[in-house]
Amino acid sequence: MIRVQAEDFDIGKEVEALLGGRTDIGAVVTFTGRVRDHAGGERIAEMVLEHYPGMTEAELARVEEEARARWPLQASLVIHRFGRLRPGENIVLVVTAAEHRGDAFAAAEFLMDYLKTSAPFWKKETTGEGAARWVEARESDDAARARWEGERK
Amino acid sequence: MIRVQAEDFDIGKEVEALLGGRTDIGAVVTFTGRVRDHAGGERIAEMVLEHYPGMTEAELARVEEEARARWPLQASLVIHRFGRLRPGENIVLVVTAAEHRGDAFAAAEFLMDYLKTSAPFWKKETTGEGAARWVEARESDDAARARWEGERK
Amino acid sequence: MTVKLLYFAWVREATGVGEEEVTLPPEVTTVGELMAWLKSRGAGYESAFARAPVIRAAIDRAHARPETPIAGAREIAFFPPVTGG
Amino acid sequence: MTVKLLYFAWVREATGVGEEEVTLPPEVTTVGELMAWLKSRGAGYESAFARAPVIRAAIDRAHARPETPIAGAREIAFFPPVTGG
Repeated sequence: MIRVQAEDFDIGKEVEALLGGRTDIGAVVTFTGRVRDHAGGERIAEMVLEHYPGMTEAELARVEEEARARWPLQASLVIHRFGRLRPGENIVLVVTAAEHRGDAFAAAEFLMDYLKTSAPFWKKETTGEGAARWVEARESDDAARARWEGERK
Repeated sequence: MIRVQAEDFDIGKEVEALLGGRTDIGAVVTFTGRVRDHAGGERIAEMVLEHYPGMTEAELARVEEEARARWPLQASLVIHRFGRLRPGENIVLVVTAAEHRGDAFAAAEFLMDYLKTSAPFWKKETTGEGAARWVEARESDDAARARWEGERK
Repeated sequence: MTVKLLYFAWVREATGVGEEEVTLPPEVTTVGELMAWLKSRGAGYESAFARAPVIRAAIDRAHARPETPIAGAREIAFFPPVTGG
Repeated sequence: MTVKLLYFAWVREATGVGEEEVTLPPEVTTVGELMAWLKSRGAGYESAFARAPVIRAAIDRAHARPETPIAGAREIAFFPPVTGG
């Protein structure tokens, strides 16, 4: 399941809504990305997340489908926020559920590595001094994604 | 932080209690282990988790300390339940928080692999037919632990 | 050929436009050719597409490459490398 | 030497005892020797420690091996391989 929203989310409530009442699940992994109060040694006052409505949902759904083709997931969820966010706020939530923990961990990491490099979101940070700047893409994110390419089934 | 308890836990509330108000954290990973309604093709009606009070807390604290020596964690939490549990109920919660997601994911997997093979808990399952049996240790858990031994810092 | 163009993040800020309809000359057949053509549309476009090698594109909401043909496209978007998550 | 012994899971069920104080003869100096000695204490102990190769031990709440010396131990526990998590 995929959601793109301005509102915050609660990890516990999302897991409960996704899995509540199910008795076949052995392992649940969640990943939450949060806004940090510093970047490259500078204080960050706030961040605006721009996205491409329509393509965002399509890309997230495609990434989720790819994860479910690779691992035997019993349930999955991706929520990504957009708009104005302050340090300490949630940005993204990924939930994966499987019978065994190895599958749930791998699928959650895969979902994060793929959405980081393919979902059309752009972060603009405002520093403590009031300067606004677009966040640059990180080579480490490309490297994180690349490690999954070789083992494609 | 370590807790051994009979009571259930709420993932969202635990994360909030651990990290609420902090603005320096970029990545939060949670792992939740749950009781499954089947094992080896048989239906499981319930499970009793026995443990070794005193040693359990000591082992979990030792495993957490080891994880914090290996990865730059900003916070961590392990909760393990004991007593009578039914399918769908939570067994264990691991939370790791770090600036970057790779560290949070690795530390959470490490904590699970280590506690699975060193924390003194024993599961006794009751099948749908009323037969009770002790769960056997899995070789796959020893293998999961072994992969961390080579890369010890 | 008439197509809707979208711009995001600093590409949008440089062109000064979020969305527009344009009629393309027939010699513009790929994403790369479209970027070169856009560059000639004014100072904002020129400054945005001066960085063409790092600009990414999507055709009808799917990632595309400079060599991807644009024939039949209804919506083409240009944006920096993504930084979500 | 007097020591507290603890048994868990199927080791406890087989011995029929969860916890006991015992006085050990001086020739019992390691975890492995202690398991061999316990085996001779009755049918329940014999059936439990017949599976000695898979039984794990802890001395004063830290994992121990068959060759670990028991001198100075206050609490020694025997149990199957752990299955938590």
